[in-house]
Amino acid sequence: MTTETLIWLIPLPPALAFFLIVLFTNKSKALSHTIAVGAALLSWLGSMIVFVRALGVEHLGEHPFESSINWLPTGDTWLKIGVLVDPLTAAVLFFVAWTVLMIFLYSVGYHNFGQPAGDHDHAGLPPHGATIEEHGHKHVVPSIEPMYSRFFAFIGLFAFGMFTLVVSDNLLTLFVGWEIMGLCSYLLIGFWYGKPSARNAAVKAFMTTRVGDVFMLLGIAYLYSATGTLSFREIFTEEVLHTLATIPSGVLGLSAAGLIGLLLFIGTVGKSAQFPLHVWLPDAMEGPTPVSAMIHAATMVSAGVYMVIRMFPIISLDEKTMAIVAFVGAFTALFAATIAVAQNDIKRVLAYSTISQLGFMIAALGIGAYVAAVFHLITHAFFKALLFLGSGSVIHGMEHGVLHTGNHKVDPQDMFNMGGLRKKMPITFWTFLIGGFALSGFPIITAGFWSKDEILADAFGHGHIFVFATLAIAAFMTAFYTMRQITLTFLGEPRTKEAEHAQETPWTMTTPLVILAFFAVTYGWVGIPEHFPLLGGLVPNWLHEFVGGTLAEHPEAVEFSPWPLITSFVVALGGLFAGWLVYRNINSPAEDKLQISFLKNKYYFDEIYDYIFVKPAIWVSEVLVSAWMDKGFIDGILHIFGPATGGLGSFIRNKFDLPVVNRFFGDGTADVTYWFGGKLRAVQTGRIQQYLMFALVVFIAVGAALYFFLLA
Amino acid sequence: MNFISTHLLSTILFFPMLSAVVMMFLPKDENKLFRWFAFVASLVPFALTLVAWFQFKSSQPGFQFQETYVWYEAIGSSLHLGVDGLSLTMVLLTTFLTPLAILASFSISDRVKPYMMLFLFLETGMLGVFMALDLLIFFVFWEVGLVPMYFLINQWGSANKDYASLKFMIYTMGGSLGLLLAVQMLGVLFGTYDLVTLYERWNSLEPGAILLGMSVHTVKTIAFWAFVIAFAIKVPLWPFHTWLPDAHTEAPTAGSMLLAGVLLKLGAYGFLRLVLPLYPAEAKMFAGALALLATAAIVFGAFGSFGQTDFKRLVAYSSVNHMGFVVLGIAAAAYSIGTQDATIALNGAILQMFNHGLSAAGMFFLVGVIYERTHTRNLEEFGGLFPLVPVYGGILIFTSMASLGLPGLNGFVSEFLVVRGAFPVLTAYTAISMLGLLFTGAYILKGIKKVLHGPMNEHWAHGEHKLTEINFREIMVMVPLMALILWIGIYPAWILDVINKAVVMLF
Amino acid sequence: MNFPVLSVITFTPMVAALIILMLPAQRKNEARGVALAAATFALILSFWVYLTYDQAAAGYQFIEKYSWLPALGISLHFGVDGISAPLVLLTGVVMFTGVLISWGDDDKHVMAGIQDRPREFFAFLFLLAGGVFGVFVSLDLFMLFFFYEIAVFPMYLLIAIWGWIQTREYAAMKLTLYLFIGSVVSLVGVLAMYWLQYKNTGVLSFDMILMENAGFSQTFQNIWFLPVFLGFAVLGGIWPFHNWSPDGHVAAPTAVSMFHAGVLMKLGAFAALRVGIMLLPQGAHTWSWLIMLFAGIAVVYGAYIAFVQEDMKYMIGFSSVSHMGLVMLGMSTLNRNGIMGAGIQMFSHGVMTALFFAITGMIYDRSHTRQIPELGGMSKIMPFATIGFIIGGLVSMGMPFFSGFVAEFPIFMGVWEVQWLVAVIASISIVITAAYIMRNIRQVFFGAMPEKLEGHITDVTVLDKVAITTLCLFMIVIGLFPSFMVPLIETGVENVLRLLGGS
Amino acid sequence: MIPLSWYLILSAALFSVGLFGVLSRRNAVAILLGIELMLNSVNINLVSFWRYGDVTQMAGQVFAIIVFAVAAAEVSVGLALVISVYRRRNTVIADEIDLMKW
Repeated sequence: MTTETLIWLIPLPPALAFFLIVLFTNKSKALSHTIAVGAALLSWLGSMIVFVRALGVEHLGEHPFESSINWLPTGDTWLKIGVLVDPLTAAVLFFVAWTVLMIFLYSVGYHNFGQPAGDHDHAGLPPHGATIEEHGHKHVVPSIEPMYSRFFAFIGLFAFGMFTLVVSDNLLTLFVGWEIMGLCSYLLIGFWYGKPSARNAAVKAFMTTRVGDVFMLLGIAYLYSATGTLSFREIFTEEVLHTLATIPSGVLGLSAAGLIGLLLFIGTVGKSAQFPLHVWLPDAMEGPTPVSAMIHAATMVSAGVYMVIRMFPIISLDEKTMAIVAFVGAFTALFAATIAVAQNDIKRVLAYSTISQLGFMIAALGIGAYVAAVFHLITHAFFKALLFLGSGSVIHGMEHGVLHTGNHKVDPQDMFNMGGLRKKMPITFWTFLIGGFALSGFPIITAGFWSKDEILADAFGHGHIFVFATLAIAAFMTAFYTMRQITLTFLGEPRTKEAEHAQETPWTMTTPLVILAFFAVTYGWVGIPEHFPLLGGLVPNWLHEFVGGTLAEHPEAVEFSPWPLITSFVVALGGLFAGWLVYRNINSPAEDKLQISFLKNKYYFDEIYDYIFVKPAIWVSEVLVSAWMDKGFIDGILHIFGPATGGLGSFIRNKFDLPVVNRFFGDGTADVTYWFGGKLRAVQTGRIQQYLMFALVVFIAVGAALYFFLLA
Repeated sequence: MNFISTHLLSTILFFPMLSAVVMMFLPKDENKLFRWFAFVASLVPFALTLVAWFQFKSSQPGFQFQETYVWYEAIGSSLHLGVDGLSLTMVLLTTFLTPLAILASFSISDRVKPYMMLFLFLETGMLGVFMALDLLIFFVFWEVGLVPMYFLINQWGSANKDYASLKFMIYTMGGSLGLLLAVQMLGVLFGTYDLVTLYERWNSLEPGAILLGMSVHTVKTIAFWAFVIAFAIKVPLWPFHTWLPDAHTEAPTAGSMLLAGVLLKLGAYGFLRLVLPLYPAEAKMFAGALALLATAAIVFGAFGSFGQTDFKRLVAYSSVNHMGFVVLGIAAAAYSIGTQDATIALNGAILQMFNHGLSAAGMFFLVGVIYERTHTRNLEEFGGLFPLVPVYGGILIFTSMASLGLPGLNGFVSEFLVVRGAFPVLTAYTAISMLGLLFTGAYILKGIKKVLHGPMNEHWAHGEHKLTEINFREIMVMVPLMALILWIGIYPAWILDVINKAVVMLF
Repeated sequence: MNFPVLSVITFTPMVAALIILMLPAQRKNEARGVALAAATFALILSFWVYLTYDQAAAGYQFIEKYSWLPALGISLHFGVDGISAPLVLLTGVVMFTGVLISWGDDDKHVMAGIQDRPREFFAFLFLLAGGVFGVFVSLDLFMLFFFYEIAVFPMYLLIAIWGWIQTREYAAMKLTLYLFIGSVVSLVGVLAMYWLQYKNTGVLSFDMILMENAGFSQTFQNIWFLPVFLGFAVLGGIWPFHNWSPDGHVAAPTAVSMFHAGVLMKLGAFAALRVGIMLLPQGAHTWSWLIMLFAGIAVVYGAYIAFVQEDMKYMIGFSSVSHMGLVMLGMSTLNRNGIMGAGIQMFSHGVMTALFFAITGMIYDRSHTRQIPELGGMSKIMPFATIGFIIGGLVSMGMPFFSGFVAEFPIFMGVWEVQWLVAVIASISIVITAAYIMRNIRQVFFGAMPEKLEGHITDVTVLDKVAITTLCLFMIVIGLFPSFMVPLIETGVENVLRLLGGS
Repeated sequence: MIPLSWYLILSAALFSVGLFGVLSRRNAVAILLGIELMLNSVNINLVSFWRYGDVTQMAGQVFAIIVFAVAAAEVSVGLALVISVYRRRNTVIADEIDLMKW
């Protein structure tokens, strides 16, 4: 099978799984999850084969695997869509395949496959556990998710969306994958649609990403109309880029390339929850944890960054856009880190940390550090997926405790109810620790260090001091809140009874953690820069060579300088130590000085947006458009015509037809004749002789007249 | 069989009418017989249209399957039927939707015979407009189509059907008054109503000449606006749209399926078949105004729909929104006639007409399914129905996503083409209409949230008005629609190729 | 022509009238039977004439000439051309359906149709029909007047005796006076023409064909066109003199108002065309603007007033004024499309108004009220009549696929050629007609049945249904296949145009 | 011989006397009497014109005889009427018989 057909086939198994489950196997849970995991396995296998073949080809950038078909007739030309695997796609494909497979596997355990059905579980609400009779005494055991097969169908569709996006060779199919993932995030965040918060979060997620998508669609339309094509190979040719750079777009003084880049970037801001449009991501925690992992680590958010990386040649043409990108990235990194510090929910901390890490990548792209951004994208995918799945198994463990004690008021996700779980859940603890250290960039060992250091080095090397400073502070705070999280959940003593009864999660959940932990560490060693002091030459900087090939001219590695290295050392270790020092004996939110309400409520952005956008939109649509304009104004005019005709008709009838035509002409003539007759009546006196006299007079008169006129 | 092959179009056109007449003589109160008779009778034109579709040589210029019959010699009009890529797509849509609509109205039980007869008359009325190559025949079928629809709404509608049906009838007739006068003027000036001859004769009038006491230019502008207003009311364009929500909410389910599915396309088809070829200069000049109204339709349609509490009115306003895109495409094409942008915009507009036909019919049917079971359309009374009727929920989400314009389904392809076509030409308007696209997502999600999501709804869960799942017949109505929606979403070339060649040849 | 078909058609009703009078009074059904037989016979004959009229030869056919008073040049000169053939058929149809409607069902407790003295009723009705036939077929001016008066006189008696109690005297008197004054005015004009022809050609004759080329001077025609045309047009319900018609309709019994609106008004329009326009062409040219003004006003005027009427018969009466205004409008254009449209509209409106009045009569006989607000829910009880009324409504709206459209469209085309502003204003009437027809249908037929009428509304009789079907059949056939009547009328129009100087 | 004009003057005078009688007499019978006078004066005229005109044409004579017949019929009818009026109204005075007034 040629690589091209294989690439075509990578996205298909999850889509097939989706349709199979939805149409046929939604009744049996076992069959559904086997189909889903099998499909993920197939795509994983396909991706790995393609990845290995891609490695084999040297200079993959110049002649990548690609094939395309005619899709839309537009006048006498055709819009082509197809697949393309170049170094960037191969690298991204690698981590997407892995993380998707791990999440599929993890979901089986997370949704308590094999557990009895819940006592009073309804579709649309999380399972509440089932009471079982076991040698004498009754105790509550977690029950299986009622909508089990539906979950796998949706994440199958999600995987299809991500794979289409990654392998597509043009912006249109990329956008198709993009929106399908948007739909799946809506469906999955709102998976437990019984909970009102989940429902609203789903709508918020879809709408905020839709805001971004709308601008992206404009960008695509502009690009398509400007260049006549959407496929990357044809756009990223020298002369097309040159024309784009030169035509002024007339908006904000940007060149055509600048405006297109900006519009597409706004799409990414929506999708990867960058500063203005970040509000949806923390609420997306309402969904089941594998979904949060899927959305916030492996696929959805990285898709946004992937698109900006893919469009890098265009964006880099206009420094104004690059400046905007860099600023947004850096600011989001710092902004999100400050909020993460004040969060109590274990998943919300990770959500804000994702936003901040994405800020890192966007900032890296903003300053032109192409390879560093890709490197951080991949490492972040691994350790963030690890952290999310780890938090998922922590919550799962805590639920064991809650079911055990039976008091459902304790929130299994609040870190202050946990503590001392390292003894209860060792595997989760150790893998979570590795993930945490990778996130905060623990020097040398973890992959996070290498990628973050690469970005800091690039920022410092290219003289973007302001970006370098903000990213350094953000890195410090990242290390700080990660350590806070680890100490609150794992170290110290269990603060609640539920924490005591937490148990380790089954193997289906812990094996993915171990695999991801392995990658979180080893993947870093692939991108060690040559002239790094000791370890420089040991392993060739494969990533730089391979991924750099995607761009037309290979980006040269920045020359080494000690300063960024020292700062990343100091920042990482300092942050970790500070986090542990502050939080090792705090066991209630009251004592936590950093719980500043300002940060806790996320700078009140939700309320502001609600006030500025949502309320006016509802008012406009309900009051202005449908009530005033449609019913009042337009219908008002219409309702004038009806009675107006009636009025005119009755006016003509009552004021003109009856009185004038009928009375005046019709009966009027009758009255005149009547009057005239009345006058003539006087002649009929009844006396015969008067008649004769009258006759005589007339006779004489007529005789005289005749005589006078005729004869004379 | 060669009778059929030589008189293909007239058979498709008059078969429903004849079967309606035959149905008149069927025995009384045989509801099942009427339903299946009407259903089979509407399948025959569909089969014939498929035959026509495959025999249609898309690359051959001009109209195909042409037939001319003597109709009204004295004033120079003849029953001249013919199809090109554009009208064949619309004929296919009509003959595809009518059997589904009839299948959907199997649940109607009161006075089934007249109902089915009116439906078949309606189909002939609609097909006539798409096949007419004679301006008078176009107008005849345009007006005749109103009558069956009026009685469908008036007799089988819900609460304030009288107001809605009268408003629908008088509004459209008032609007097409201008069209009537313009058609008469053209007929009087050139002695014939044949479209093809009218095209060149009307365009070959040199601007300087004096016509009816005014300069040709003013006459053409007035005639242009007469045509535009008549079609704008039907499309419906923004200020003329207030009849649509009333007509839709009061029409029976199958009635509003066809009303949204096909009747709105008559207006847009009028733009494409008559306004663009007959008034290229005026269209170019007033393209800005048209685009403004189209954007208003998109934005206000979306806002209007977002503000509704009645499920059917929500879907009705969504039709205003989607048809706004069609007119945006047409306006863009009018502005830059002849360029590739215009071709893409028109491709998008025509495909959007087809796609909206499918998704609107689907949405209205689903609203009807719920209405038949709960007898209420108020969104407040639904909520939490997903656990009760999961299959219905799934289908509703699928169709909503199609009408939302989710990529991978049919809505996106046409909207993308329209945006791509309109962007370079009318940048500002396209940008503003993106706001409409955003709120399209908002009101669709509001619909889904209000109907499906939420904790299990106790009211409809048990007792005598327990919500029953969507039954087999109703699924059979949805399956063809969903299949076509998915098929066009994934591989639109089979229909877009025909449209594209027609557009390239026409403009 | 061996068989004198036209004279047979004209005199059958009169003979039938005599026979009916001779029957004893209480034998009602026999009187109705004879009437029906005569009406059917006349219908068949008129249909035969219509079908066998040779369109290729055009001009006057079925010519019959019997000298009546040679000294004064008066001869019983019958002949039919393209325009009068359909009208003869129309009269036959309306007579046939009129008789069917008046049959009524006297056995049930609902006394529909004509119950008191049907004998005299049918006698006068047939006298009226004979007069109308006479006018349509006569080619002799004197004979035209002779039959004209025969037609008008029974109207008075029919309305005064069998009419609506409240207004029958007033309406009958008003109607007859209007028509007589009209006919007198035109008689004076005709005599002037008769006299001038004698002076010019030395031939003393009322024969129209001769008169056509009598070479009247331009000034003569200018002076005399108005009195002659308006004299006849009064019967055609032209604008300022239209008020007798609605009052006449309301007061007249069903069959009579069917005749009145269906045929009598066409009589006026036809006579105006035949005498006014064909014999005084130059006069027609000079005064055509005034006629168009009156007609234009009539169209809009009638529509607006009909919109506000509460009484069904008034509404239909004023809609007749509006539609007859259209006929006048068509004639005033003096061009091919206009006059052809007028010809078709005369037939189509005749059949449509006859249907309207028939159904209104059926409703009135059963519910004893014609006020629209007091009626409702008729469709459940008389579905057949409902469908009939709806088809009639669609025709009056000018809905395509019905004869209304086939008639109105060429009229508007003709008006476009002359004065486009009038076309625009007149077309407003279409929408208003649609509005009040739809509202009326909804209120009377589909509204809720008021409890006052609950008990005693019964379905229409079989004969009524036959009548409705025949009328609807004609409307639909002409609507779907205009070639059934339009070419025939076209030949008649050629003749008129030739006289108008081929304009 | 006596010129024609004399006869004419005689008949004219007789006619005027009759006329005056008709117009002024109050009694209905007297009015009838006056009418008779007027008729006879006409006869004189006729015969005199016949005599002084073309004697072969008997028109004058014939006409005079017709006038006699008419006069007789008229008087008989008139008297019948007067008698019936008298029976009803017991009066013959013309002025009092004015029921025919409108």
